Amino acid sequence: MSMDDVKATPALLDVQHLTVRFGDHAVVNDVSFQVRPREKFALVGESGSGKSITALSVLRLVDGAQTRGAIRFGGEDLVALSERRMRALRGRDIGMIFQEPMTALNPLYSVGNQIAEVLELHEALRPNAARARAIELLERTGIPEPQRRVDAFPHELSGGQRQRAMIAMALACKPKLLIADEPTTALDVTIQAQILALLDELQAEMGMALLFITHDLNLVRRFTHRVGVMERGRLVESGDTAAVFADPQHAYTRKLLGSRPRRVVMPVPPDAPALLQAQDVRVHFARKGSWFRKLPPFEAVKAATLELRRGETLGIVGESGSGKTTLGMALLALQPIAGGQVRLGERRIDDAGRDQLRAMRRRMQVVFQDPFGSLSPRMTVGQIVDEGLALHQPQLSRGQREERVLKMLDEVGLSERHGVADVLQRYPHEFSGGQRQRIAIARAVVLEPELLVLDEPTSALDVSVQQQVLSLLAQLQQRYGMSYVFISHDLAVVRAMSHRVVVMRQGEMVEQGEAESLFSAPRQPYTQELLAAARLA
Amino acid sequence: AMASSRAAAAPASSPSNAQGANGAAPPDAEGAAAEGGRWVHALATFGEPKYPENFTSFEYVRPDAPKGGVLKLRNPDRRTSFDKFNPFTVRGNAPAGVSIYMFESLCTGADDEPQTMYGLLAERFIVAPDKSSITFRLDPRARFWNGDPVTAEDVKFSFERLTSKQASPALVQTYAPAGPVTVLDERTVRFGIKDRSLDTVFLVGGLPVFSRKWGLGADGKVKPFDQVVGEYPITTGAYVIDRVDMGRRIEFKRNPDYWAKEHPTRRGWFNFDRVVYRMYKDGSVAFEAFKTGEYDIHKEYSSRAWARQHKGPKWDDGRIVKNDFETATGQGLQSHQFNTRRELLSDRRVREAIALAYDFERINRFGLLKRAYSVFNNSEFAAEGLPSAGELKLLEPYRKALPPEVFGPAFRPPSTAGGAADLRRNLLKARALLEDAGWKLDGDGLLRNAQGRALELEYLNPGETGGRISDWQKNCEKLGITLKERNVDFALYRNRLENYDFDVITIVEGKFTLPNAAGYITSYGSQAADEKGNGNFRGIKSPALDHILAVMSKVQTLAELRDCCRAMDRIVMWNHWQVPDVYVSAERASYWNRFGIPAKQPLYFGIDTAGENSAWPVMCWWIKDRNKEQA
Amino acid sequence: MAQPPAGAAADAAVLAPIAAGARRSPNQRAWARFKRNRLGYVSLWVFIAMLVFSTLAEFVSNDRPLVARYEGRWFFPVVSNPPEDALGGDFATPTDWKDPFIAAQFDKPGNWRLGTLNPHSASSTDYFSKEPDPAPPGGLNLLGTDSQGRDMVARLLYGFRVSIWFGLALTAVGTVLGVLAGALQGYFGGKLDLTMQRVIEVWGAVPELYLLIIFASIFEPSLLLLLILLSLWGWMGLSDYVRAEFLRNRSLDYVKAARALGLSNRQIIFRHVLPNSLTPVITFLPFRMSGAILSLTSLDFLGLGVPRTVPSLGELLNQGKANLDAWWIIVPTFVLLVITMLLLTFIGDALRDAFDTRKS
Amino acid sequence: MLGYIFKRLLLMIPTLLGALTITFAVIQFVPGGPVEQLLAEARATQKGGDSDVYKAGRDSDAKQLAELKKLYGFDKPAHVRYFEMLGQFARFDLGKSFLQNKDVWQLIKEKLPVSVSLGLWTFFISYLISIPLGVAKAVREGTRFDALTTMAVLVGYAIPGFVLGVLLIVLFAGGTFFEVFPLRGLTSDNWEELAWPARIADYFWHLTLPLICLVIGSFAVMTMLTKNTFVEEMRKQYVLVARAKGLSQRRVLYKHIFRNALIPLVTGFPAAFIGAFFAGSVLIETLFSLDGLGLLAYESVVRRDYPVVLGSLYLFTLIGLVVKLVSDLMYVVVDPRVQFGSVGK
Ligand SMILES: Nc1ncnc2c1ncn2[C@@H]1O[C@H](COP(=O)(O)OP(=O)(O)OP(=O)(O)O)[C@@H](O)[C@H]1O
Ligand SMILES: Nc1ncnc2c1ncn2[C@@H]1O[C@H](COP(=O)(O)OP(=O)(O)OP(=O)(O)O)[C@@H](O)[C@H]1O
Ligand SMILES: [Mg+2]
Ligand SMILES: [Mg+2]
Repeated sequence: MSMDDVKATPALLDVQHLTVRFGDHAVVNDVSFQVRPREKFALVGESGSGKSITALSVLRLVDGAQTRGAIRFGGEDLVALSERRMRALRGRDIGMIFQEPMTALNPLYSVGNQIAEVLELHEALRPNAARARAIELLERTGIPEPQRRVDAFPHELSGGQRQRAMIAMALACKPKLLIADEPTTALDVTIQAQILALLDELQAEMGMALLFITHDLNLVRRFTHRVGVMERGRLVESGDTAAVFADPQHAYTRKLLGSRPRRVVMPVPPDAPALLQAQDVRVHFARKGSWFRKLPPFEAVKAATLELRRGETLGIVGESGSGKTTLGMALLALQPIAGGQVRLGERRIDDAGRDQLRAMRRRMQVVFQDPFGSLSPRMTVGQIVDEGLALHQPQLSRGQREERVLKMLDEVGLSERHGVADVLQRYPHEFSGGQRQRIAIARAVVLEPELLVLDEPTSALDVSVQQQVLSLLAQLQQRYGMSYVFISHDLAVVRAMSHRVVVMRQGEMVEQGEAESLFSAPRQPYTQELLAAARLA
Repeated sequence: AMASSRAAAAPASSPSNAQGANGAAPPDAEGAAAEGGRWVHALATFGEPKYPENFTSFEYVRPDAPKGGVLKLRNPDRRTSFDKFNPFTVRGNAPAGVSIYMFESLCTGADDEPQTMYGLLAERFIVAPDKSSITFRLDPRARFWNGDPVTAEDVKFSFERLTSKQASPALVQTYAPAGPVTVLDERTVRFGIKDRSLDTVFLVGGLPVFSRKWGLGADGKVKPFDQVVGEYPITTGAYVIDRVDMGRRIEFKRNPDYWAKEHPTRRGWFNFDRVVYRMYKDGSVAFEAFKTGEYDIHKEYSSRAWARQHKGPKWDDGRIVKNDFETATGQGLQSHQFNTRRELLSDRRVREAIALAYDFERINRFGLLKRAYSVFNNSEFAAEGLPSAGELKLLEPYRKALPPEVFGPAFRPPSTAGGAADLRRNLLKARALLEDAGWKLDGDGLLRNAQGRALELEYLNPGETGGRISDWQKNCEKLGITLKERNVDFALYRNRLENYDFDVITIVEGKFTLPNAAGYITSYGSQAADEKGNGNFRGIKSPALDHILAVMSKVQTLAELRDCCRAMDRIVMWNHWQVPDVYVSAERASYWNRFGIPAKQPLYFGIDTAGENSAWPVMCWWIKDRNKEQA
Repeated sequence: MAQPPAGAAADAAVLAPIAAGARRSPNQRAWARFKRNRLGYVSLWVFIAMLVFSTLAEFVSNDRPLVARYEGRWFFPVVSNPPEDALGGDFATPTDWKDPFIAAQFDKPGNWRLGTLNPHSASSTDYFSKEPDPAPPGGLNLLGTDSQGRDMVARLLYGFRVSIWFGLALTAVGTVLGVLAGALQGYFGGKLDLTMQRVIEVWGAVPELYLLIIFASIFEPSLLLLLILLSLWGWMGLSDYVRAEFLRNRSLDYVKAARALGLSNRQIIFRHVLPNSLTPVITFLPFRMSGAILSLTSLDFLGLGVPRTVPSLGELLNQGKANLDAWWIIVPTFVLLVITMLLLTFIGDALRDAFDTRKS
Repeated sequence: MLGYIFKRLLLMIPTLLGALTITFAVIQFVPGGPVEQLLAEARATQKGGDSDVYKAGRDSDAKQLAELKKLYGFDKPAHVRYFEMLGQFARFDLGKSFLQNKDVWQLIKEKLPVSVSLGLWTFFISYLISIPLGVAKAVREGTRFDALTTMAVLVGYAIPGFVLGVLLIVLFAGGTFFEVFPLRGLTSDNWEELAWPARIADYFWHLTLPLICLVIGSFAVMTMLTKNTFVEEMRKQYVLVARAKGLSQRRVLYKHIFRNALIPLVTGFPAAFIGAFFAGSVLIETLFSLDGLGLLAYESVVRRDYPVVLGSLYLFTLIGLVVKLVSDLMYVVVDPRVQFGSVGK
């Protein structure tokens, strides 16, 4: 499909002078853009620049904010539309993929149920038919065993699987406009490609328009027609993707395009002692059988053996649902293991007593894949970041601690200086997805642990912030000899960060090796496939 | 079974006959006269019965009262439900109506003379001169509702069942002084009287009689008495049970073949075709039901409710009538009793002082109540004026031990009829008494004796009522006395009473037509004071009273009884063992204006329950205008 | 925007602007949210006013005057009541100011007294009045008298005081115990939950009444005893609700995150889970209060209730029931009870708002 | 799951045993046993009326007391009675009332119609009103509607049932104002003779007033709880997603939020359910002369009818335990994340 075809049609979505304020703070400021049918419009920009809020405004789902401006969809003014009409549009004409699929699903219904619900509502399908469609949709998003997964509850799925369920839900009714807010952050490259292909397909089929919010500039370049760049609530530049990428006008755009993950790690001293040793770690999840029949457990991690030296970074990659998170949790004794052993230094931690373990927590920290869920909703960011410090470094005075907290937050880009006011006193829900991710990182890093498990720590960060966070991590590693377990789908980031890499697939560690050699000369076919997909990007 | 019971009775009766004054009398009805007594139709405690040999009806009925109609009643007492028809066993509750309408006894009382009995099931009876026995000759007409004649065996059977192990222990105890029973012939039966007292004679006369077939199992065997539960009693009474909704409603139907329709003691009685009892669980709801006409007669116990609630349109237009039915029933003493076992209360002056602080006039501002002034309120047995010669004869030997006032005018409680000034005067008098008794005020406004003990008392109160004594408390406080109120659960209350563990409690003594020494011995006798669980809560130990009670139990004439009572009254009241409270001599009731009422009222009666006396309205009234009602 | 050079943020100069900005502590923000709920905020003040007012009841409603001058001497009877003989009376015990005799003393020239707003105390009666009890509202008694002839206004005021403080105490104890028990069961689950549940079931099945009766026969009833006894059972209902909330919340990610931080279970319970499990606690507050107020007299007939002379709202309700024709007993008591509950509910709503971080 | 249920069922035995043992032990210390109570009552019955003044007179000599005690089996030592009781209960024989001429099963069975009528209707009506009302309040949080309904339910709650009962009786059933409703019982005297539709009408006609009394006070707690949990849930992210799907507000509320909010509601369920049968309506039952379990339980306690106390305790604890188990299982059904296992370290 050519760009010209697209340009000829009238705009499907037309946003004019959109301004959204929380209190007296405008988070979206006079933003105007259009999306036409069949067009893919990308919204990029710094984390916290107002992309998600803009997207939500289209659906009129921003609570507690004052919105001004005009939003027209297919000729109708959404701002003036009755709630009833609006409801008819939502889900059917405008689908939305939320940025944080982990918290966005209702925990009490199976994903199948939640997908079928839209179908039953908008397409008046009978439950059986809807379920069949749900399975089909899950399959198309690349979830293995969709027959089984359709009955899984959100907490039983991996991050990427949840995201795909979310995508399936948004696509269920084949909407005219799809708003996709970071739809692939939790997906590995192969799945990502599959999803993109799916989107293309649907677009071709029905002329769907796409409002695509992402940090992944490669993706933008390859996949979208036009792009808008946001900074601090303003749309600073917009135009054809090719043109913008070829000749960025705004300084910020240039900066954005200029940043690439650089390799930031220093070599590990050869005499570095082993910090973490895992041997034959297995994790099983009970499978729900009927009342009378027990099913054999699901083996999420099968006999994982690895070693991590002081000052070393171990990257874990692998397809979504391959057990990366589970393994990470098991390494930190946050997930009971079915077999094997884990040592931190000389100590076994898988069978350590409660008090021992608590004392060791200082030495090992984690950044969860779902930052939102991992932040207590009723605590301010100040309290959240301070909590660990107060616990593990009681010698610090209140003032000292606050200083440390502020400094830490500043280092991850959350301070007045970076345009984020009042960080300490705000609650998690008052931040953007990327900001929350950085809060979670700050909380872990501020303790300067010896071992840090980072589960997709940069999935919601734009390249510039991402670079900043990565350099911070590298620096700390240098300074304190910290060791990281770095779980990510973004192979470039893994490559930039890790000394060694582990590739996982279906709970098994298929390959393990020095980062550079593994990336340049993968031995296992699965790894090769993975890298090929990434290079394609 | 009958034969065997006769055989069993025979040996029991022979020794009593042998030992009897007149030796072995032939078991022959006429021969009984030879024992020295006289076959009589009636017996009065003192003198002659009011109604002569062949009277035709009582004065307080209308002999030709029209029959018919329905009488609707509520549960007349605390029993709010029922689960059996046998009133004589321990477990469970029988509806009150069963005793009122179904059971008849050998003799029956008249409600316009004190303690008298007229033959009912017994046509005639004869009391041995030494009161060692009483023999009844049954009326040949007497029939149970199933048509069986009443025989001597039935009487014996009834007595034996009522005194069996399965009967309520209270009954067993009551009938303990009577027996054994001898069947002399088909219609003649003799009861031994172990204590040879007239009281027991009357007790036997009142024995309820029922058929041997009541409780006869399908196998022809008589069930143990306590398993006779749901079987309708087979009795001689005017009504039979018609319909029952267990626990909630019971309907009685007049027996058209009632044997005693023309009996002089029954003529003019039982005029309603049906009597319906509905059970209400809550008093105030029941009253509402009364107002809607769900039942006909509402007896009121609370004087406040009597004054405030018995009024409204239905009263104004005469559909409901409100009436105080004055009775001549003697009203026992209701009083706040002091436990004189307590050191603090052992001094008469202290008790009197506390009594002086009790301001009855304040409580009775609206004049609905009468203040109790005697052990025998509302009767000729209450002391009057100065002691008579007869009284003095009883009192004189104990003069030293008795308060001097006993020999002066009769006790009248202190009054504050004159208002504030009177109360102040009473309190000043009380203060003087307390000072006299060695009580002095300390700095905190509390009275203390020489040992430094404060005058602090606890008023023990059962159940949910409370706050009755707030005025009294206040006046006591003025004197420096602390009177605390303590409410306890009923069972705990009993428990503490049983162990005499209290300072002040409120007790009411029973109603009477003639005072009965036996009853008073348990609450005034010295012996009772030392027995746990007895009725002498006050801890009275007075040789004078013991003597008087002993004399009282043997009096022969009304005058003697009167002297005993009055002398006793003086001692009891002047010792201030208690603070007399109230009595009510009238039965207060509102009733739907649909009844014909006999011209003359009896002297002693209840409104809707038969206690010592019959419930006159429910037995002797009739429906005034039945034709109009049916329309 | 300048990218901060890595590590440069460490220097203090840069820190200054970071720290700047409106500095409102979480508590201040919670208080602001509380205030935002006008109804709740006003309710809080009204409730406090009522509390203060009734706590100072002696100075508001009393049969003893605030100041009296008798034959040149000053008396402050509210604070210390002089004996009657100091006022020319007969008795050396404290003066009854409603005695016509005393009134006559102060009718003499030169003597005067200044009474409180409402010249009755909770237990004073107009002894010599000829009005029937309960007397309808009128000149002498603004809201009439109760069945013992005591002034209703005074009775309500003092009754409110006793009831409300008792209620507050009982509610506080019950809530703390309930939350604790529920939190422990819900959070730890497993064996602890299983055993505690059984203990609670056993405890809940024990006939409370009998234990109370036994206590009644041993101890003299008092507010404190009642408080202790009622607290023994008062927490059970709530603990179930808290347990349920904990059962759910303990599996959330932020609890896992807190554990990863190495927080002790206690810290996790109180800092992370509890604030998110408070809904039932707050919801039940007003109901527990009113329950506590009523329970004050519910045990009366067992001899465990406080003596009838102690004024309380429950006692007034009982009186009201017994004297339904005297509407002036039941209606004001009822109204007071409802107002109290409404105030508490609205305060509870505002409290919830204060806890609700989503309400900016 | 089955294992868990089995474990819980097994655990009921010690629980029951514990409850019975403690109660039995407590009963041994209660002053004033059934015999004393019986004598006291006999005395009050003689007197008639409702005056509380204690009547004098000797009523218990030692022999009589001993007789009575023997009749009730109090002559046996406590442990013998205890094991006898356990033996009985093991056979589901609940014993025989001291004061009434029936065994406990029979008593309970007799009272059941009243209790079920009152309890279940109250239960359903109050749940049917309070949940939608609570949801409506949550949606309109902070509006005038919210404040007004809060007032209304609280006024209803604060009216003591007995006061309302007496008031309703005086107004609508008494002889003074309107005589619209019957005063007592569950059915009319002539119920047996009525046709079925008339019977049903008669039944509800009798139930109206007592139900009003019970219901009015019962939904305040539920309503407020529903409202508050809904408000709590409504702010979660998944609600936003549900709305983005275009679901109607009703559906968002009743499908998505309801289930999440259900946990606290489920909690109250066993208590409410047991309460529906057992307790809470003593006063109402008295007022309307209904013979229900509430009254039975209360009277048996106050009157020291120990077999009834223990028998009904046994039965209702057992039912309570089962219901509790059901509601615990319901947590798991409602919320797949809830597990009763212990937390990790
Ligand atoms: N409820 C709220 N109250 C106050 N500020 C808010 C609230 N929600 C979001 N913000 C602020 O609005 C800004 C824009 O948020 P938004 O979620 O749109 O960012 P974003 O561009 O999607 O960022 P990211 O890429 O990190 O997801 C952020 O700075 C955030 O802190
Ligand atoms: N609580 C659970 N119960 C049952 N299965 C679970 C549970 N948690 C995870 N799983 C399953 O275990 C597998 C591994 O999950 P895990 O979260 O470790 O994947 P992941 O490698 O982190 O994937 P992603 O990259 O998508 O986050 C998945 O198939 C998931 O469905
Ligand atoms: Mg975003
Ligand atoms: Mg993961």
